[in-house]
Amino acid sequence: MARITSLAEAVQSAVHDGDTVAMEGFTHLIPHAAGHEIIRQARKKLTLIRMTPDLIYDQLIGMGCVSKLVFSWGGNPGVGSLHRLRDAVENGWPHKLELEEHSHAALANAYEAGAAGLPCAIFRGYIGGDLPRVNSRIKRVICPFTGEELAAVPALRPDVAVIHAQRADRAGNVMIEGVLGVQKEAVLASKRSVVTVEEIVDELPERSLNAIVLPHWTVDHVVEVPGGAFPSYAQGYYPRTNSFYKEWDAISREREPFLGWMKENVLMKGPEVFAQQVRKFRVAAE
Amino acid sequence: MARITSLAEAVQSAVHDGDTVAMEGFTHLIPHAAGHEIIRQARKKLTLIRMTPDLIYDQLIGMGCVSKLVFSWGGNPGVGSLHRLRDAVENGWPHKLELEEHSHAALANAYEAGAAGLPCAIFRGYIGGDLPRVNSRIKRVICPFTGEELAAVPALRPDVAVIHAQRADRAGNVMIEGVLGVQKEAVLASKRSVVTVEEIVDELPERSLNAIVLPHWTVDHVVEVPGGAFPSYAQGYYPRTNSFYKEWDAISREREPFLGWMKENVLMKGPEVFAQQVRKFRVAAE
Amino acid sequence: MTDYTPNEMMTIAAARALKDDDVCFVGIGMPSAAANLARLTHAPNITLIYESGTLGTKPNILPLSIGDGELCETALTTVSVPEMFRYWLQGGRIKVGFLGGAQIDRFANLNTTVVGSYDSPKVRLPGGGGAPEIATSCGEIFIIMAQSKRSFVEKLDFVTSIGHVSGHDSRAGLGVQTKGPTKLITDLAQLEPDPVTKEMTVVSIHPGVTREQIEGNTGWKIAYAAKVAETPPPSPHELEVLRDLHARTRRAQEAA
Amino acid sequence: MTDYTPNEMMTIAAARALKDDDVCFVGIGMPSAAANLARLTHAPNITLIYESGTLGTKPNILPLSIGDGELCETALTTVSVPEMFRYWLQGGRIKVGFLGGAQIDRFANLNTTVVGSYDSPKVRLPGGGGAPEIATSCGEIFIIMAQSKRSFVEKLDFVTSIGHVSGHDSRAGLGVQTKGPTKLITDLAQLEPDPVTKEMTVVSIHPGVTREQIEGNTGWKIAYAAKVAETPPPSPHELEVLRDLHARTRRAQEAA
Repeated sequence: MARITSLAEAVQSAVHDGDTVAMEGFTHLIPHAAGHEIIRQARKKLTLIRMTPDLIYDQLIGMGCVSKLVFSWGGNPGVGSLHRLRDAVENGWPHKLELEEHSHAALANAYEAGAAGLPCAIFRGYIGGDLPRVNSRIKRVICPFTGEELAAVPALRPDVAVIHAQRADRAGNVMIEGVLGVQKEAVLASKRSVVTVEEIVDELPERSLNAIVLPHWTVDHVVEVPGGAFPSYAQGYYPRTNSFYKEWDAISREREPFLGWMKENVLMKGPEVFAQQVRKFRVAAE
Repeated sequence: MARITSLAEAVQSAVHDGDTVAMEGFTHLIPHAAGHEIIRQARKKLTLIRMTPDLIYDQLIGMGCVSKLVFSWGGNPGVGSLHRLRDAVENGWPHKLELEEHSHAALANAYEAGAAGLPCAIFRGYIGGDLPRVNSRIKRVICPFTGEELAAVPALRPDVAVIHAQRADRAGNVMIEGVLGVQKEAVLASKRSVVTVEEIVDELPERSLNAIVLPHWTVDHVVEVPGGAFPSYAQGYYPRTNSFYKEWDAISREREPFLGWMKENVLMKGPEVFAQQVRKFRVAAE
Repeated sequence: MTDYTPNEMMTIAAARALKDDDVCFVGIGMPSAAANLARLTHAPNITLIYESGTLGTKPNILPLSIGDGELCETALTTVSVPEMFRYWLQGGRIKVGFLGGAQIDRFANLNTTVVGSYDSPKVRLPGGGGAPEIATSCGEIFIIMAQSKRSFVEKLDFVTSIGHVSGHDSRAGLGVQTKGPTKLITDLAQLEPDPVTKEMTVVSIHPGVTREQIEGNTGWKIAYAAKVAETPPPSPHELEVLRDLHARTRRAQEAA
Repeated sequence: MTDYTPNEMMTIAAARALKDDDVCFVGIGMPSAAANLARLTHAPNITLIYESGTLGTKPNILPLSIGDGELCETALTTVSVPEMFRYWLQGGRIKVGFLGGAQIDRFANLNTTVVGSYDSPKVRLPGGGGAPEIATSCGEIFIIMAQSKRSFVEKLDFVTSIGHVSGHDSRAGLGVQTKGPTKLITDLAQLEPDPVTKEMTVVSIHPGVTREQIEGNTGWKIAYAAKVAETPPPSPHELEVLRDLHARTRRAQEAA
């Protein structure tokens, strides 16, 4: 049952040391503000799950919050490497990072299976490549009708899903539009959830009869954080700040400048900075 | 690649004797007009698939088009039995009808697996009941991670899907709104498809960015048949004609009255009658 | 005020069993009437889900079919049927599921498939629909059925969906973790599973109904709880709301 | 007109390989440029799909990320990522998939995972993303990669996605029914699999490029087809459209 609360309270009560956390977003609606709050609250030993870990996971890893990463593509889209992720994997800084590596198809199916209450997902994949050699969680199932050998992966069942969406109403019903990624599945697959939104409205806007809505009784914490996806984007609110993704390459390349930037821009700040970041873009949301 | 054509041509080229045909519709958007055309063209030995066979399947069965029915609930919703279906099963009239009986969950998953290109679907179901005793297509798969025994059914891969939708554009992109049923999955799972629509428009109406659309390159035949779902309904166009569902109980109860009604209202008529049936309801579609 | 029918008593007793924070998987007919009566009386925030995909629907009239436009137009949103059965039912999000059937046995197993043998049935019934998985995926099951020797039988002709199987721990023994039928509401009484044997046992008798009537309409030797209550009669408000609902529904259906 | 870069030649050669009725799974970077160049020149009706879920998108500028708003706003519709990988990619609806990587071998197997060993890599690369299943689910695969001894290697450090495996029928032997890499387009030449050995073989050399250059940038003894053509140079129209596209993209990204 949804509770509308502050970001600090939501993270305090939903995200604990050692939790498995899925902060999803497929380049769209990435929950950066919530990620910063997790860093401020100095969570430790998290297992992070995400198909496409990018800047916010780079920050969580560089700040030492993460002991394991479950992922399928870890980079700075259109720019290059995630230097903090690489430093952790290649040099064990700030400490060793365990990897569980999958393909997009595997994780998308694993979230879907988690949302569907199944113990595993089956799909046609992982044929011939080396990933099954380095990931023991990839197994095989035989179709009882055709004899075809299919790939199987365990369903994802995170302790917490953290997502950002455009809108929630005052009951806590959450509406998502545009590039949907796996956010709906991540929330439905998780034990708990934190949803930040651009705005909390009296009435969700009229869309189609088949709008993508998470009913209030499927989410736990709803927090209004305008700009909360920056530098990612919120369809209908503000565009992706591509320039910041490029700047991040320089900010994150070396440890000291990274730590300095995090101190100044995350540790010493609060969620309110996100609204300022996007003010110049913000377009009237219909 | 979509071809916009007449209903007679579409059925002529897509539906052949002996085909496996899924004419789907979950009380909404049931393709009655297309079903009547199949009856007029006197198709034989069809295997019909549908989660909820209702009046149009009762008519096809009573007219001797069908040798096998794959289904999970066969009745006249809110009214009672399908008398032609019962007469075929209980008395073999007009001839014997083979049944492959499933649960809704099984068929919904089997369509989904067909659309997903999988050979089978796995789900948590068929526990303890008698259906697996009478349906040899229900098997079990063991989760390789938890050891849980799950139900497995073969994916549905019909020769033809026949559905009704609200709108298509001139390229043949088809938009569906409201109660969606399994129509999208049925079309994506099938080798061929016939889609009747309330109207063909220059531009599909603006809905959400995530509107339910079948791209033109996933459908074969698109036919404009206003009222083509009657006595079912088309959200935004006309309501369900509940009174006809009740009348059908009397029309279909005995063989002779049924045959007389079919001759007068189907064999001697064409798709144009459907527009007349709904004219009195027709609301302006935005 | 005692002017009400057994069907009204049955519907009202079922409505009372629902709570304001329930998430309820509703079928057509009596369950739909009961669930919406609850929503229009003591449970305004109840979440009603129909298997056609409508989430959180608030119909103003009762649907004749499981997918009427009224359900979609008044819903929070409507999802596809595969999503309904995968994410919502199998996902374990439904607290209460309603079932009924042509035949029920003492352990609340149900038959909606055939009367007689499966291969040459005396009566071919519509079939299970969603019931086999509703029966095992919902947190608990409420069953609404009018009692008669034809429908309350010693042995089912076909087990379409399971209740407490053969009693005791036999349901859990199949690996099913949900409660199964916790209430059986008839036109004569309310039954609940015995804590040990899981046999459905009379816990409350509707006003003016005798044990003889109950036994005369049950195909097995029916058991009674140590303390059997009398079901409170319908309140004027319950009756008024239910009758308004049915009247609205009739008017709308005659219009169509 | 010969004033163009090797990258432009590579992009234009890749665009030419696409047909008007293709359904194409597009990645970020070079594939995105090539696919949209095709759409803006000879293939106006081509269907472009990005793994973020956008079906039939017609971006006016090139996306920096696979899920930019531009892709969604100009798409026929946008589906969830699970649906994209289940109904659309695994469903076998994609005719052409584009891939690239950090390393490729003579059979067009690709590595986008690590340089060095997996457990203690010299360079940790972003990883496979959609590639493992794109490589086996799309009807055929086009690969775009600039040639160098570092990237065109005798042996991959890690096989992220398969091409023709170890050649001959080894791909089909894994039960894969799709064609795999039918074209490898580089900044120097175009390669296609030998009909028998399936080794990627030079079939066309870009204008002004020598065999010595090709061999100097390939980590194995590269094979040539019996008849090796010269790639037609970019036409003024192709160059103009490509440069306009890049200019529009640069302006838009500087604005952000």
